[in-house]
Amino acid sequence: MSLRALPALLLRDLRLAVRHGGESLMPLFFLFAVLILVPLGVGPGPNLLATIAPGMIWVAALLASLLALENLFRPDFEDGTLEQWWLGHLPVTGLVMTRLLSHWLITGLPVILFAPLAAQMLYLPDQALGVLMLSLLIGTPILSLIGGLAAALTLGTNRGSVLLSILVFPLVVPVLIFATGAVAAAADGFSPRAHLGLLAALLVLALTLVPLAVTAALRLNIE
Amino acid sequence: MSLRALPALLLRDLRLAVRHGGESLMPLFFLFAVLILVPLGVGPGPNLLATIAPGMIWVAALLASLLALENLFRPDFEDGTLEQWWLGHLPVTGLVMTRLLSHWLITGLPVILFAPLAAQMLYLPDQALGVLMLSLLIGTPILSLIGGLAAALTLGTNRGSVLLSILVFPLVVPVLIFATGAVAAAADGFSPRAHLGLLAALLVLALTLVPLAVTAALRLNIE
Amino acid sequence: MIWKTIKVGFHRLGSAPSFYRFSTVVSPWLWAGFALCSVIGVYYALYVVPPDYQQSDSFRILYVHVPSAWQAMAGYVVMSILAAIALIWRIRLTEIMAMMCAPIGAAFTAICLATGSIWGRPMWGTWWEWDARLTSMLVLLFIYLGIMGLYAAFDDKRKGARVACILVLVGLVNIPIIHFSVEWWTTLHQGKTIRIFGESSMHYSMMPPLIWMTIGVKLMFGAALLDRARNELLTQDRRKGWVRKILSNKGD
Amino acid sequence: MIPELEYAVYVWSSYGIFAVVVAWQILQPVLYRRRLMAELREEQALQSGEYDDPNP
Amino acid sequence: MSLLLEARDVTFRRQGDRVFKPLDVELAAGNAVVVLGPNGCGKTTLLRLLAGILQPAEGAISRHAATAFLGHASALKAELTCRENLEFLRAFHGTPGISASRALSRTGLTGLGLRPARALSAGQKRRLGLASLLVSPRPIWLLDEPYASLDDAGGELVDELLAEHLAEGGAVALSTHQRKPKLASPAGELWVQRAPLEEPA
Amino acid sequence: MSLLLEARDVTFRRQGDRVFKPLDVELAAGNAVVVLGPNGCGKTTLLRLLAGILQPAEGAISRHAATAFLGHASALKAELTCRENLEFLRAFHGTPGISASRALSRTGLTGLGLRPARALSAGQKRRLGLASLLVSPRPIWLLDEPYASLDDAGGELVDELLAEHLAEGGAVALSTHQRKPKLASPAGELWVQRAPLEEPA
Ligand code: HEM
Ligand SMILES: Nc1ncnc2c1ncn2[C@@H]1O[C@H](COP(=O)(O)OP(=O)(O)OP(=O)(O)O)[C@@H](O)[C@H]1O
Ligand SMILES: Nc1ncnc2c1ncn2[C@@H]1O[C@H](COP(=O)(O)OP(=O)(O)OP(=O)(O)O)[C@@H](O)[C@H]1O
Ligand SMILES: [Mg+2]
Ligand SMILES: [Mg+2]
Repeated sequence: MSLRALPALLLRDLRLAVRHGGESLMPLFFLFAVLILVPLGVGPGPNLLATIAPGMIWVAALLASLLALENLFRPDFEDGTLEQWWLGHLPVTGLVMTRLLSHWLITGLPVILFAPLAAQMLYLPDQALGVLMLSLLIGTPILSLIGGLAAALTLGTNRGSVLLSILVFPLVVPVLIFATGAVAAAADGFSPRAHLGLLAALLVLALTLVPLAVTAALRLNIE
Repeated sequence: MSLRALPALLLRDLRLAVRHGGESLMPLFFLFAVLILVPLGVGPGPNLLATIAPGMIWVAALLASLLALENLFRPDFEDGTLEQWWLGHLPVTGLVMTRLLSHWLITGLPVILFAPLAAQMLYLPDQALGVLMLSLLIGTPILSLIGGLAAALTLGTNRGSVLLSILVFPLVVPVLIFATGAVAAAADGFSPRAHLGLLAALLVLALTLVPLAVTAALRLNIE
Repeated sequence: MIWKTIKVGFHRLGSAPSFYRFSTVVSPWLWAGFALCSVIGVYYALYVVPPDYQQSDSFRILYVHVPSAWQAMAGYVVMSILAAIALIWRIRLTEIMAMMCAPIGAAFTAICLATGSIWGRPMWGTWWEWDARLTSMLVLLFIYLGIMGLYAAFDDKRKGARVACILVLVGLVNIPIIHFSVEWWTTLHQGKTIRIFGESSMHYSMMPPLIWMTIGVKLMFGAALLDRARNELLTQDRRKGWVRKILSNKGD
Repeated sequence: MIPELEYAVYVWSSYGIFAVVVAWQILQPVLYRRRLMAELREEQALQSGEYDDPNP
Repeated sequence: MSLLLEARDVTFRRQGDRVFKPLDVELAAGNAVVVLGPNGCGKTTLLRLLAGILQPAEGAISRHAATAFLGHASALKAELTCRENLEFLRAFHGTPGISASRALSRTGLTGLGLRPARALSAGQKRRLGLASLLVSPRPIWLLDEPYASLDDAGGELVDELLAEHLAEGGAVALSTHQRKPKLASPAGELWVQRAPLEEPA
Repeated sequence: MSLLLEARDVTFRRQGDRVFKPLDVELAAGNAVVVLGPNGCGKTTLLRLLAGILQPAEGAISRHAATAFLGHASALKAELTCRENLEFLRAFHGTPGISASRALSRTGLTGLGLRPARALSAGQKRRLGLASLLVSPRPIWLLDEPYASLDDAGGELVDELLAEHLAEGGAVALSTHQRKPKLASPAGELWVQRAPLEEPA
């Protein structure tokens, strides 16, 4: 079982994301849509914007992650690429983790990289920026993991997206609450430790459980 | 050229949306995501919420509309259903308008129907609710029309979603500005006439031009 | 009848090698004309015209702002005409020329937006405001960019050009909106003050540089258009014999 | 030589932007043409009439 | 014999180059034409041109009757059941023919009416495509590789359907590779040839 | 002759019902088996079982070598070029064979390396699928209707590839309808039969 398949898959996924474009720029697009639309709709008061900034940036990250989920396994499922994973000579759980990694690289990372700019534009207080970045760094992989599980579970049904949203939403809300809670605490001068610790625990939990669950779900749905 | 194709198409589109689920619940999902997340991020001060309410509801409508665009023509394009439109015995522009209508029914209408609830939850002043509904009623069809045009134009490219957003976004931002402007005016006790008039003019313009342009764009892209 | 003439004319000129020769000869003259007009225009604009009694010297921005604004819009109209011809008669040359109008028009739109914004700072105290004229001009820039992006996204350039031509024609509705926005809605932006024909509310001494610059910008548009169209033709026909022949004939 | 206008920064930056953008409109076709010609000549030198598959 | 479809000197261009050498096609009532040629020569492109899906770059096509086109993708919605698919197409094309149930049984799909189209085998999908021709009768049939993925019984089914359609005054053009239609009066053959690169004058 | 793949009494169940009557399959090095049966009898299902994509509801399968499976959908990415597709598969399956360029020219796709897979004709797509077998050699080939949509030259190409693969000690199981492989030593035949509905005891 050679591990060379993993970098090959990662490279191809990223190349497809760049080529297809949609996925690779969507997160940034959402971030900027939020950055532009919210002040437009809300009015440009710095105080107002500052209070809603973490929530808005997190909503952008969530939307970006959610949006790319339909494309996480379905195209491969439909064009017969996914069934090639089970021919026996490939490390399937490794492939699953690679795929989830590429999902995070495409949807999570850009939001993290552009978060400082977004924070600036929404007048987020400086002392909260570090915590915002940290919360995104811990939290967005959780989004990718939970979303990946939902995508794998709903692959075989034709009722994909609703079920997917219904599955994802309750799992994701706590992440969002802890993350924005951490940023709000930091902005108000309190310690964000407790919130971030909770987030980190969630991440560890998801990292250990999800890849196996996804593998099993895919295996079942491919039939 | 029989017009019986149009109700048949509309029925099938709605049935697919219900069956597939994703599209039909996405708008509400966004609306409630916004309704739940924004107060979480902002804190539940009625005044603050009231000022951002129209902007938030409109952003939800916009995102819902945008999200469903990738599925407006592409599945039909890929499974060969779309090329059946051009066999010569079907009223293609009528089909296009039917498809756009179903997009609006799926993405615009639910937001309108749930806007009163959302307005209540965000403490929007009562005198602004009517104008909000009116702005949604005039504005969301414009979103569907413009989005449909962008979807049709980008159908043949392999760079679907980014290009689509780039085409849609600048055209849609004015709609958002005028619509939220109208609601803000009403909330402050001024007349929203001017803004709503502008919106209505945009709608009439889009209604006359877009179906023809979409037909032409599809025709070319099908090659 | 007249349509037929246009069609035949385009077809005759539209043969790739003959357009290539035509543009090679004509474009340098257009560039020369542009250089002349703009040198005269800028000299008048900065040295000769007296300061405005209201706006002092800041009004000199007008001589780049207004010609660029006009050309951004005129360029769009030209592009639309070419696009209509391309869609009706499927003449390749007009497809290419229409597509090549977009980057040039976008450049002038950008100049107009940038200079307008710079001018707005001292005059209105703000760089930007969401008023109808400004918004519609920004939309024009995005339409130009959208056309360029759409054209670039197709493997088959002819198909891409025709699809983008549809967008060109749809976007045409924005042009009257830009022009009449100051009359239809109350805006920050100044109303119609300049008339080439009839009574202009602008002082006559301020007119000459505007005219020079306007003509110069138009010549430049034509020159850049010919250059770009020629390049695009070469790119599309790179595998064809006539391009190979040009390659071996000239050292270039 | 350069007039010391009131609002000089605004006026000069406007003219500067104009000059830069126009210069790009002149240069872009020239540069593009040069690159294209080089590419074509290379292609011709390779004498591969078809543009693909160096070693079948 | 009335002419249902007539094409003169048609060809299509991709990226400005002809796909195949210009061709004449005539389909009269009761006539069948087999479109032949190696992979990638342009058979599918020709059939799509004749159907009106593509517009010819050169030449002219006139169709004097309603047209049905069955491509590689059979224009079926994977999420809908076989019956729903057929019922939609029956209403959509405006000329209702036999009922969905009868079309299903005619094409050997009895009992699969409630199955989503996604869960059909390759051959069953092709059969459902054939059924969609029956629920909405149109005189001109343009079929792209109708025999592909079908078993022997399926091939005979296609031949029978063709014979019936021709007997009713319809016309057929179909592309095929391995199996040719076995009909009472042999079908005309049309060879599609790739076009060489052109030079401007 | 070593046994590469062995299946005993395998079948698959959908919604609790057997898809086909339990079967034995043996693939030895140098052996070819043709899987036959009418549409919907379960040929594709059987091949996917043998490949390990599906897990048998009954019986046992043991594979003693790396496996390649080529289905109706050729596992190609429409947005990538032919060459990129092949290069990915070459790296992905971990056993690099001949280069992408040589595979392209071997399958008659010379000159299409830079074309996105989406813009291929039906037969060209199938050929690209065949090329993907060559860039990553694996002893067991499981091919679902490899002849479909191919022209005569394409059919001969498949036969040649099969002969070479068998000569190198590989094994093949393939399903087919119209054309059967023409090989030096005739291939074994395996008829798949639908299972009757079971009644609880
Ligand atoms: C970003 C900001 C601005 C934009 C996008 C903009 C855009 C335009 C456009 C599109 C035109 C041509 C209108 C037509 O002929 O239909 C125009 C003309 C003009 N602009 Fe601006 N402008 C901006 C700022 C300003 C400012 C700050 C001033 C001066 C206070 C100004 C003064 C003028 C004048 C005097 C004309 C000529 C009006 C006429 O046609 O009679 N603009 N501008
Ligand atoms: N979307 C496309 N873009 C560019 N080229 C294409 C596209 N579709 C097909 N082609 C090319 O056009 C030519 C004709 O294709 P077409 O599908 O008509 O062939 P065909 O005769 O049907 O072949 P087959 O027997 O393999 O089905 C082929 O060389 C193919 O590569
Ligand atoms: N996803 C699915 N869900 C339910 N039933 C299915 C599914 N896929 C196939 N079937 C059914 O299982 C049976 C076997 O299908 P399979 O695809 O193996 O047939 P096949 O022998 O390959 O037929 P063909 O010659 O048409 O390709 C068929 O009756 C089919 O309807
Ligand atoms: Mg074909
Ligand atoms: Mg099968």
